[in-house]
Amino acid sequence: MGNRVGIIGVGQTHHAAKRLDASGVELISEAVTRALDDAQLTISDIDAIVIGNMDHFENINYVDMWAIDGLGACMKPVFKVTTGGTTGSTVGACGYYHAASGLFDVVLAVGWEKNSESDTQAAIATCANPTLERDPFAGAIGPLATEYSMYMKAFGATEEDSAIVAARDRNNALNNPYAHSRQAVTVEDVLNSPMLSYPIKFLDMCPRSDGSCAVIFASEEKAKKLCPKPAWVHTSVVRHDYTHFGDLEWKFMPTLERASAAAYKLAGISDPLNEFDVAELYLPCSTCGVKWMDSLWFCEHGGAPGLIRKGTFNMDGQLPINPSGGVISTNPIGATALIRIGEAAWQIMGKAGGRQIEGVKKALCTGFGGCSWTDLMILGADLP
Amino acid sequence: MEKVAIIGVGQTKYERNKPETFAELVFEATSKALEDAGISKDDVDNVVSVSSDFWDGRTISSMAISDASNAYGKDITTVEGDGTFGALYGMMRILSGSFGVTLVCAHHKGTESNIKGITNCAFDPLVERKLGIDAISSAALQARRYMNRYGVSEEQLALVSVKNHGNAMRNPLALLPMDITVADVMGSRKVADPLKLLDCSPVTDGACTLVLAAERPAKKLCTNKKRVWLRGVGHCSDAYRLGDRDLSDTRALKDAARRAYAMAGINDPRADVDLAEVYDAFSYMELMWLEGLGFCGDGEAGEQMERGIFNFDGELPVNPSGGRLSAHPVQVAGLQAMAECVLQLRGEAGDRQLNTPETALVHGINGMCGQSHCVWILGK
Amino acid sequence: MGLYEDKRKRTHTPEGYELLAHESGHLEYDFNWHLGYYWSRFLAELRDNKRFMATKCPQCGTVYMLPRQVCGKCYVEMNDWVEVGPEGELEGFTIVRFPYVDPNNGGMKEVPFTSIWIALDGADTRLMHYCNEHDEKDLDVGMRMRAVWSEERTGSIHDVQYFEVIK
Amino acid sequence: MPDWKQEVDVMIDAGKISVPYSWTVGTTLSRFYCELRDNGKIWANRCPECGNVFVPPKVKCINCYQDLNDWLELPGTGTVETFTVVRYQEPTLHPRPAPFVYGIIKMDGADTGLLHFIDEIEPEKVKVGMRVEAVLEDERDGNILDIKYFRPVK
Repeated sequence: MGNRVGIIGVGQTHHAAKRLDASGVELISEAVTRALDDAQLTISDIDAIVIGNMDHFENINYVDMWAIDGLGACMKPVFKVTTGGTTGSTVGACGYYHAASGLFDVVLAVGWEKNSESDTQAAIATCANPTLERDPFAGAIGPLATEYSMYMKAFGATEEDSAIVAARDRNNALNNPYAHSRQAVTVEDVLNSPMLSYPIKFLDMCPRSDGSCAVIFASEEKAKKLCPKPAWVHTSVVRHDYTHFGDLEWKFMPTLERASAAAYKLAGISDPLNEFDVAELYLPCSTCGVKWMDSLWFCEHGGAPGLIRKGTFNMDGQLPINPSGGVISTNPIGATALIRIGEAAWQIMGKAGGRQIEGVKKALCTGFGGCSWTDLMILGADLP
Repeated sequence: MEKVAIIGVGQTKYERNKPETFAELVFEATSKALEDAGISKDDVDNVVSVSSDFWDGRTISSMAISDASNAYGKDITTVEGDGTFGALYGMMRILSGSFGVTLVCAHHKGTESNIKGITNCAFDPLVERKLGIDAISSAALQARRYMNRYGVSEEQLALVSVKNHGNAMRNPLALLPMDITVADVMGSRKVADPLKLLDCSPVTDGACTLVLAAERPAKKLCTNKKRVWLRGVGHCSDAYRLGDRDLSDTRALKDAARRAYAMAGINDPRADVDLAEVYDAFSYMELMWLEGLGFCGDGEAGEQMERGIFNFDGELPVNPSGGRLSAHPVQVAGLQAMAECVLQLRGEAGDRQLNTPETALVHGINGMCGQSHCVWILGK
Repeated sequence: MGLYEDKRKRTHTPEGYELLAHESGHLEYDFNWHLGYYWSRFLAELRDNKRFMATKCPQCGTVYMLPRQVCGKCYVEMNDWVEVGPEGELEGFTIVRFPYVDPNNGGMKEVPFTSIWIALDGADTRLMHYCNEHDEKDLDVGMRMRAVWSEERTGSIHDVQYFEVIK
Repeated sequence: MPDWKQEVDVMIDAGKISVPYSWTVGTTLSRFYCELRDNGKIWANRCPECGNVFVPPKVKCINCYQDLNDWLELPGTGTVETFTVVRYQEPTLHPRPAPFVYGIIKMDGADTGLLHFIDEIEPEKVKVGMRVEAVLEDERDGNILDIKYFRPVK
C-alpha cells in the first residue's frame, strides 16, 4: 500500500479578467510563493512539481518546461498532465499520486491560465473533432443549456432555481478577496440579466479569468511533521467516459453519478448530504448547481429544486456549497478545478478567512471538463 | 516498496502517413498489448494516455482516444510529454495502492503536422520565439557547443547514425532501416550546421501501449516469462532558456540517472546494464546522453563509439531497435524504447535479439535540447 | 490571508514602466488529419449516396452516430454498418449570437448560427450539426427534423447543409 | 482487415488552427523592453543570494527562487558561446531568409547567454569565442527584435 497524503499548503493569485501586471510565469510564481508561505516552506523543501494548463489558450507548448522559473523547478523533477477543463483536478490528483506512491514526499501541484491572452471560445472550439464537430460546436454553453431545459421539463425546476444558485455563489464571492467577480446580486438581477442561451443568462455563467493556484501535497509522515492540521486526501476518482460531444446522455450527468458513487464507496460515505460539511464544486454555470445535486446523490432525481429553495446549500445551510464563490465568480480554466481542492483544503485547515465554515471535517471537490467529464476528490480533517 | 511489472506491450508499425486516426492507432496498440499480456479489458482498472494538444492539433488531445484506450468506466488521465513520463505516472498510480493494472498508451502522428511551427511554440513567446528558433536549429546550437567543448568531430556524430540505421535493418517495425556509411551521413544535405539530414530523426506516426501491473496481479495474470520488472526510475529538469544552460552540460540527466540507479541498486552502470535505449532525436544526443548516464566520462562517448563499444555486437549495445533516428514518433518514443527493452529482456526480439540481457536502461527526454530527462531501469 | 498586495488594477510597473503586451498577429498551424477507415467511409456515403451510415456494436447493439471503430462500453471493434436517419428528433440546440474567432481561418465566425444535437432515427448517440432556424421560438426539444443536402458534395460534414424542421 | 476497409479511400482533412494571441509581457520583462525601446539599453537583474545576473531579466532566480529586485545596465557586448548556420527556409517562422546565423551570446556583465542573430559577417567565418556587440533597430516596438542582431566587435 502507498502513503496516505495530506495537503499542507495552498496559494492562489488575485484573479481577474486580465492581469496586465503578470505574465503567465509571474502569475505562477505568485501562486507558488503564496503556497510556500502558507505551508511555511521554502522551495528547497519541494521534492517534485506537477503542472498543467490548456495548451492552445496561451499557445505554449511544453508548459512544464516553459514554467520552470515561476515554479522554482530548475534541477527538480517536473511533470505535466493536462485534460482540458478538468486539468486543475488532474494536476491535483497527480500531485496526490506523486506523494502516495512513496517516490516523493513533498509535491507542489500548480494550475494556471491566462484566458485574457486568446479568444477563449475559439480555443475551446479546437477541442471538438476538427473534421466532424468543430464547425457546429457552440462551446460549453450549448450542452449545459440543453440539459437544464430537459431537467426543467422533467422535474418542474425553474429559471428561478438556478438564479438562486447564481446569487448564492456570487454573494459568497464577496467574502473571498481572491475572487475575480465580486458583486452583490439578487435573484431578480440574475433573472433580468441578458439571455445567453435559453435558459442560461449572463449572471448564471462563469467568466474567463487570469489566475493560478498552487497546492502542496505531502506524505503522511512529512505532513504530520510540517503542518499542524493537514487536509487529508481520502480518495480521488475520475470518469472520462465520452469521446464525442454527441455521445452525452442528457437526462443525467452520468460521469458525475459514476465518479461520486465510486468515490463515496471508497471513502465510506453513505449519506453525502449529511456527511460532508462543505463542498467546492466545479459548476460552470448555475443551472448545474441545480441539476447536478441529484447526480451527487444528495437527493432523488428531481429533488434538487426543493433543497435549493430551502437554502440547504447556503453558507448557513446543511451543506454549504462554494463558499469561495465558485466557478461563476472565478474561472482561470487550468487552475479552476485545483482552486476547488485548495479552497476545500483551507476549509478543513481553518484558513478560509471570511468564508470559513465552522468545524469542517469532510469536504467534497469536483472538476468538470471535456465532453461532460468528471474528476472528484474527497478531503478530510482525520486520516482516511 | 511494492514491485511493479510490465506484463504486456503492443506497438503499431512506425511509418509515415499512416491512414488510421489517432483512435485507430491506439486501438491497434492497446488490443495487441492486452493480447500480449493475455488479459481482458476488465482486468485493467485505469488508463494513462500520452499525447499532445500541439502535435495532434486538438485541445484535449486525449478526448479522441477515450473509447479506443479502454477507458470507459475507468479512471483515466493524460500525460503530455514523452512516453517514459506516462509510464512513470502509471507506476505511481499503482504504487499509491489505488490501482492494480494500468494501461499506458501513447500515440503520435508527426506527418500530420509541421514540426518546426510546433516546436517553435516550445520557446517563450515573449523572447526567443520571435526569432523563429525551433527544435532543429536549437539542437544545432547544442551540438556545436558540445563538439566545441569536448573536441568531438562530425564524423563521430555520423557513426551514431550509421549504427542506428544499421540496427533498424533487423527491426521490422522501424521506419528507416538503412545500410549507410559515415561518408553518406557527411554528404547528406546540410540542415543547420553542424547537423546534416542524416543526423536528424524522421517525422513518424505510430502508437504503443504498455500494460503495467502491481506484483500480485502480475503474478496472478501472467507467466514469469512475460513479466519485466520496473526496478528504478528518476526524472529531473534543467533551466528553460537556452542561454540559462550550458548546453553541453548534462546535469539534469545525471540527476535523473542518479535517482534511477539508487532505486535499482546500480553502482556501476557500465557493468550492470546490458543494453540501453537512449533518446537519439539527433545523432549528437546519443553521445551526450551516454555520458550523462555515466556509461563513460564527459566527452568520451565519441571515441568509444569509434571503438564499437555501443554497437549491436559491442560491450554495451545502444539502441538495438534502431533508435529514434530510425523511427521518431515524438510522444510515443519513450514507450517504444521501453517496449524494445521488454522484448529484449523476454528474449522475444527476433532477429535483433541480444544474448540473454538481464538489465536494460531506457532514457526519455522532454522539452528542447533535452531540458528534462526520465531514466528507467528494467530487469528480469 | 488577504495580506498580499492586490495588483489587479495596475497599468504600469511600480517604477512607472508601461505594462506591455505582445501581439502574435495572424498565426496559423497546418494539419493534415487522416480520417481513417470509419470517418472516410462515413463521409464518402454522405457525398456519394446522401445517406448516414453508423456503426453497430456486435455485442451490446449500440448504434453509433458518429461512426467509429470501437464500442467503448464493450471494447470490441465494430464492422457492422447500418443506415440511420435522414430524419430524426431534435434533442438540444443553441443559437450562437456572439461572434468569436473561427480557428479554421483566424477570421470571425459568422453569426447567428444554430447548433443542434439530433438523434437520427435508428441511432443511439447524437450527431452535432446546424439548423436553419435562428429563433428560439421556432425550435423545441423533441421536434422532428430532416437533412437538407448540399448540391455540391465533397466528402465533408457540410455535405449536409443543415437540418430543417418537418412542419 | 475486413473487406469493407479495403474498399475505403482514406481521406485527409487539410485543416488549421488559426487563433491570434496577445501575450502579457508582465512586470519584469515590461521594464526590460521599455528600457530597450525607449532608451536603447539592455538591462539585467541580479540575485541577492547567489549573485547570478540574468539577461533577459527573470521574475525569480533559477537557483535560489529569490525575487530579483537588483537591476543593472549591460554594455551590450558579449562572446559567442555557440552558433549555427540555418540552411532551411521557413518563411512563416524566420524573420529573415536562410542562410542566417543564430548564436548564443554570453553577455558581458551577465551569467547567462542571449539567443539572437549574428550578422555583418559571412556565416562561414563565425567562430565560437568571437567578440560581438548588439545592433539596435532605429524604430523599436518593445520586443526582442528591437535588437536587430549582434555583429563582430571591430
